Amino acid sequence: MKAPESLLSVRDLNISLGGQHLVRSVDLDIEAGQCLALVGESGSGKSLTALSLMRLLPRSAKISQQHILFEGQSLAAYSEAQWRQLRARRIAMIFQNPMTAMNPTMRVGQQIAEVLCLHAGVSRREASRQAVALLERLGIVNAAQKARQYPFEMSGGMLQRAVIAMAIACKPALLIADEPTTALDATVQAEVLVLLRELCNEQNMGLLLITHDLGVVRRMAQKVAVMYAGKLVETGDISRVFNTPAHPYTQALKQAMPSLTEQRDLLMAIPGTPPDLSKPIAGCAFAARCPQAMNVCARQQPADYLTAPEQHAKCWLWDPARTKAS
Amino acid sequence: MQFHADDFKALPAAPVEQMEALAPAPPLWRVLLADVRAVVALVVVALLVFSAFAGPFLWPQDPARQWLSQVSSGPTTARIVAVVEDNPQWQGALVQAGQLMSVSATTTSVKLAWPAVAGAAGYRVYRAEAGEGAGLGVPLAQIEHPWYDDRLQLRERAYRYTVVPVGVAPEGENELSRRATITLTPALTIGRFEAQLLDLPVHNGEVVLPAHPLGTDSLGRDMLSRVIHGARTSMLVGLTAPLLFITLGAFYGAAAGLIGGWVDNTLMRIADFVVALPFLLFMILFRVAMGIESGESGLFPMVLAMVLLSWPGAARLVRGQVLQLRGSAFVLSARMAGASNLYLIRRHLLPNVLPLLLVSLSFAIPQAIFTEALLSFIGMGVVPPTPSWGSLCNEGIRSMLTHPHELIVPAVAISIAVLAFNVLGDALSDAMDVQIRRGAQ
Amino acid sequence: MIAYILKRLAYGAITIWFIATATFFSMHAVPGDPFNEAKAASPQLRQNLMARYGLDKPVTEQYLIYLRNMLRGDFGISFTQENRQVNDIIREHFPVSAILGVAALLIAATGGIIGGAVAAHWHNRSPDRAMMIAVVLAISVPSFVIAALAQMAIVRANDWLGFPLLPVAGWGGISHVWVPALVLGLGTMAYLARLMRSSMLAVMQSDYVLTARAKGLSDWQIFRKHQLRNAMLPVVTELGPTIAAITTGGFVVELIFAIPGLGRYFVQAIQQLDYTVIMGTTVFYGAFLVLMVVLIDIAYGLIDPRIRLHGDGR
Amino acid sequence: MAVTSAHAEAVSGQDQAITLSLATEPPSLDSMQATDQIGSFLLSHLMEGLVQYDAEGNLAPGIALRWQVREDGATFWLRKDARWSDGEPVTAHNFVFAWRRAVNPQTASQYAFILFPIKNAEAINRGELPLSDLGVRAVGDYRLEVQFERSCPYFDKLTAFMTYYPARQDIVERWGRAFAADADKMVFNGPFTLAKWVHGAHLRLEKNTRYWNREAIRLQVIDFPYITSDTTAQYNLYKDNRIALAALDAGTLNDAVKRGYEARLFDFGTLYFLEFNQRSERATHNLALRRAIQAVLEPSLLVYKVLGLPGIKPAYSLFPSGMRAYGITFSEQYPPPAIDYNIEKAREYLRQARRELGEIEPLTLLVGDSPRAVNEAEYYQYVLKQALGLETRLDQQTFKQRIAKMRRGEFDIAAAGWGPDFDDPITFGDLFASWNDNNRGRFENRRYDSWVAKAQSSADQETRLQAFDRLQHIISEQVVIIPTYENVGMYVQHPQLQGVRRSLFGGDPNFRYAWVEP
Repeated sequence: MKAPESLLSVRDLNISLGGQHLVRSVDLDIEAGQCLALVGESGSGKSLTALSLMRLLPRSAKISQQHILFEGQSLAAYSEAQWRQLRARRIAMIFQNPMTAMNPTMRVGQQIAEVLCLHAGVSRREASRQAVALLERLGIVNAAQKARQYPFEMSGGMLQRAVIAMAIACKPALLIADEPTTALDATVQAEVLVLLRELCNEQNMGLLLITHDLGVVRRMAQKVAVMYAGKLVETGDISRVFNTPAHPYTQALKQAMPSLTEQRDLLMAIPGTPPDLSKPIAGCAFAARCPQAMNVCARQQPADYLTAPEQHAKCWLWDPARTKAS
Repeated sequence: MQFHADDFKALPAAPVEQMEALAPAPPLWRVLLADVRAVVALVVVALLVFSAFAGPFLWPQDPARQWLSQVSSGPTTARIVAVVEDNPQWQGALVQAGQLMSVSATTTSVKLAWPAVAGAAGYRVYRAEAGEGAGLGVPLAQIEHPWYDDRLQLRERAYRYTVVPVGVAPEGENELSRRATITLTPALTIGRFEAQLLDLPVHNGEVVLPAHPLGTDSLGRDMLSRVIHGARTSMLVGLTAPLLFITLGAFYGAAAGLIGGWVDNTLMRIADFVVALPFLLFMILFRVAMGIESGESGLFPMVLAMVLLSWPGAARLVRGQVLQLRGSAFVLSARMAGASNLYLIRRHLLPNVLPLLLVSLSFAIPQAIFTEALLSFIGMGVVPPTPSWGSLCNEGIRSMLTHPHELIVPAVAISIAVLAFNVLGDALSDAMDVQIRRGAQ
Repeated sequence: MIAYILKRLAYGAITIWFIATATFFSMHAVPGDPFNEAKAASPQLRQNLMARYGLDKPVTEQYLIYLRNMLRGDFGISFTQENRQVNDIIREHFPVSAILGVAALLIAATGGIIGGAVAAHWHNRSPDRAMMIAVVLAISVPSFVIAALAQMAIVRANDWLGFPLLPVAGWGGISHVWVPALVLGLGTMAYLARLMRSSMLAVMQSDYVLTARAKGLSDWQIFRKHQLRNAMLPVVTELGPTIAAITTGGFVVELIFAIPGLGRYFVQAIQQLDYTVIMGTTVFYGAFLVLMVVLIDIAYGLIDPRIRLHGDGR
Repeated sequence: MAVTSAHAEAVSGQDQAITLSLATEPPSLDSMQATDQIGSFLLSHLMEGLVQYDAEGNLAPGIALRWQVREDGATFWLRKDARWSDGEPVTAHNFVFAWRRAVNPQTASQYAFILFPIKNAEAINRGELPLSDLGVRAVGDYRLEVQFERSCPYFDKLTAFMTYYPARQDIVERWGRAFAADADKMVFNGPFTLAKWVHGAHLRLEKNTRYWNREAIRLQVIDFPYITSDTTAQYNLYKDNRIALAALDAGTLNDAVKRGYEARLFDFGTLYFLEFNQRSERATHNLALRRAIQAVLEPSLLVYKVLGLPGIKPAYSLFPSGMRAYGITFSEQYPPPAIDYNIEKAREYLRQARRELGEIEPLTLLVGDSPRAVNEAEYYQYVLKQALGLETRLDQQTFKQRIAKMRRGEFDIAAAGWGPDFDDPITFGDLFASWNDNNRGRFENRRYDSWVAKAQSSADQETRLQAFDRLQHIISEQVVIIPTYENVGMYVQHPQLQGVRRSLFGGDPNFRYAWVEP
């Protein structure tokens, strides 16, 4: 399984933190101009996965992977300085809460200009000018004045636009958006999502969208990866995963999915809690909550099964042996 | 891959405990006990409080008793010593000495006599501790007669006495050759008057002097028992003053918060003014203003001044909580359900406020201990003979160069106490954070 | 902002009045009067002295005179140093305390901020642990003990070197300042280090620092541009109590190191019951501290845009 | 801030300059108002009275060339070459002005009483007579005539005291209340001038080039860049070779000895004692109680064990053992009364006191707040409790409050001290006369009063010595005070510094005739 045309390709990514094996053997492929949604409940390891793609993990985190290729380059041996060159310039990130993602004591425009100064090598004045232009492009009226404001003076939606402006300032090839709309009002959410999609199309930018909102996934992504307890349990084409979810977890997610406007926590939707990751898990991590769990699920980890073209699932249900048994 | 027959049979239902998503926050004390430093600090605090209040029974030496023959000594063990006559006005006239000699050498009195030097206007007597170098040592006296009775804080160690005749012309030149020295080690004894004073039982002309594990101070008082009794003062101030001002502040703040309106405004303005008073400055000022009458220990004015100046912190804290609760939905609904003020205070206010007060108490205590020590150190605190760690330090600092233990023992005591309370306070507020975080989940 | 400043100043003025009043009435509660010397003074002479200092008038009248003089900035004449104005005493001794205090504050602030930042940077590793142990020790050992030990250490060091490296006591040169200032600032430094450490830890875990890292800024750039200012905000709010602690802590340090500052003078004046000097210095100190708090509030406003733009935003 | 000034050496042979430290800032250098030790010390170098002490400590001509003391008055003939530091001559009018100002009730000088032997001085000080009635007048510029209130055979000795120093009317009037508050607000007629006075920090004396006896003065500069009352700090300065003379205390003595420094003793001639309150409502009014206390307070235990400072002597008499009068040591000719220190006997006295008084309430022991005073007090408290079962309460007060309380009689036993003002035993002897304001225990004894009166007015040596002897016996028999110790100072002095005179009177230590050995 290789994807030479991939913008980013990660194989067998493992992250542990504080004795907990939080991301386990994750494979990811993102293509330019494409949106991959990483779905999972909180604590499933999706944010860590995203941070690892920029090497922004906490110091105490241990990371290993078979390979990480970005634009055809292996990043595995990159030094911190090289990573810094990569960040914001080629890979950028948007965080969940725009109110806290901005430095409260620095003007918004300045924070955007900072990126430009650093990577585009322009003068401070030019950077400020470009920052205003960026804000304007992202649909902020009176951008010049807004750029001089402090974060606490702006609304959430406006701030998230500013954060996006900061992220795309250097026209990165890959944008990672970690729950970019969770902290926003529903109406603002829609605007931001539209904006992100437009940007992807315009700049042929890859987008890794992290969310637990399946509604958002359906509107944005071409591909989806469902994560549970540090593992990708199902990956595939958006329409297939949505129409015929292969993994019981995905199925549960789909059932729990409310109407588009209603916010609900996935945690509450599925009975039970995720397993304790500080101990090794013998079988399928979802087994304890799985309505279709079998004895083997508790004992042995399932392999990756191709359930349909462009759709993979890690579930014993798809084992040929079981098909035979039943 | 080999499978068992039942591998693909349905798994039994998950255990129920897995469903327990939100365990109730553990009680504070349990969080606290899980923290090693908190446990250590607690043990130290318990020991301090215990030794402050039970210590006098464990080490029953009277801290006021003065072992005058053993002033400023280092650690000693119990000794049996002879009682000797004081004979304070010894007239050495009858001694016909051929050379500098000692008539008697005890730690009560070293009596020296020497042959008179013709033409000498007098004699200077010096005393040095043997092995102290070439200097003559301490000048004891300038006298006219050829004998001397040295009683000056004698210890059981080797002394070298030097007698220098003066006025034998020409000075300077001859002086050295006329110097006489003698080296001797007095035997440890106790004078009769002192033995009588101490009421020591005499057997065969001997008495028992008790051990002093931490040595004695400049009046011969047992350091260990001084420190234990000092702990009493320090703990008393350190515990009562914070308890009082936090209670006072809590009631004040609760009253302000509950009554509200202009009363609240006025009360909190007053609190603001009190906060603005420079603390130490006014501690000193109040202490001077209140004055100390004879026989008072000075504890009461200090506690009073501390209470007068320190209550606003707790008042603000409690008022804030009251206001927060007053505005909260559940109190409104409880009120609508007809709950009384008293019920609200007991059911909602106290559980929220008490842990906060506990944390501020645990930080107020070391602060109070510190303040007491500082004031006693600059002589604005407790009055002797009441020992406190601060006044012990004050006494100790004077003999810092010669008897450092007199400073170090109480200083270490203060430091340990403050340290323990500080660590406990840290642990307590950390535990509270844990609780709040768990509770919020 | 201007309304904010005016409000703070007005509030400060009322506080100073409160301090002046509290001082006046405390001093009048003191038993004994300042005209007692070992060599007897006749009742007539004491009467003369009381009249000269206006102590024979009713208390309320004395209070009004006192307030009026204070408004004019006149604190009267010392009781014990009969020919000196309290104003002159303050003018001469306060700069000494101020130099010492500023040096102590600088040492405390720099040391505290750097120490706290270092500890936070190596969170839960040996520099952090060492720093925290040092902090707890510095907070727990009384300043007078540290001062005495420091003095002893200087003596030993000078002995060992064979020439005086640092003066043991007194005042005069730069070399006289460092050790007392360090001793004076040590407790505060520890306190600030602890504060800085926790606020730095909070800042380090904040999203905007993550954002900054995602921007590709280096650690140093992040520290300088994003962490320091935000982490220092809580430290700045604590500068008020800090200045108060250093000012009053100066008493002991000035006493032990024989520094002719106002603090030592104050303690002596109290022992000699020098009414005018006590009242003058207390009110002066009070006013000074109140002013400092106001200035710090204003400074805080300048650093934190939330307050600068919204007035009393907290 | 000049770094160099702080690093000045203790002595400089080349410049004949020495550096010293002061315990405190002088409260006043107005010679008519100064009351304290530091002021007296500085003034004794800056000013000169009619009479002064020479290098051996004997009375010698000062501004007065010669003088004559009679039954009813005295005459002083002034030298004509004496000049103030601004060049003006020192005249008899300067003395008249100074003495009048000192007794002027408006000046409120606390030492005015020392001028009371002068006719009408006391009445003027009470505001009953005009200033011009003071019994002193200038006859021409260089003769001073003094009339006495009563006979005063030791008047010449008094004139060496600082309150008797001359003053310049023009200078005093120009500066008003600020007179002598700064170096440039005063003039000097003594061997040195005050060149610098930075309050609380630095004083500097320089040789007065207009002083009449300038040839005899060898020191050019006496610098005081340190002001500290902390003896440890002073000693450390000495060790660092920053100052030329430092007092020692129990703490620093051992270190000094260890270093081989020569520790020197100096007898201050100061008597410390416990004074009983004899007001009738007090238990200490009872003689048996006082005797009981006297019999257990053996001074040598206090001196040798508690105070523990070499040189300090146990005191047994009202007159210090070194007090000299008429060329003899008083205590040798008239030994102090013997006291039987005996716990059993003391208990007997106490039983008697209990019979007379009933239950004895705890006694209030009024003491100072200095470290030594506190140590001492705790010792007394301990002994009275241990030996007699007498409860005492310590009342520890600052100096001023202690004096105030003593004056108001709010004590039973008070620890007090007395230093001589001038060189005559009467400076101690009249202390407990019923009319003396310093007799704060209100001891009243007609016999005592009459002996004091005799000693004050008689010019006869033998009569006076007899009177003093009677006084010391009455004090002991009536247990007016319990003498405890005579204070001795211990100090180290730079070996190159020579000719420093330690003196009981006229400012101590005296550097007038000192020099630095190169």
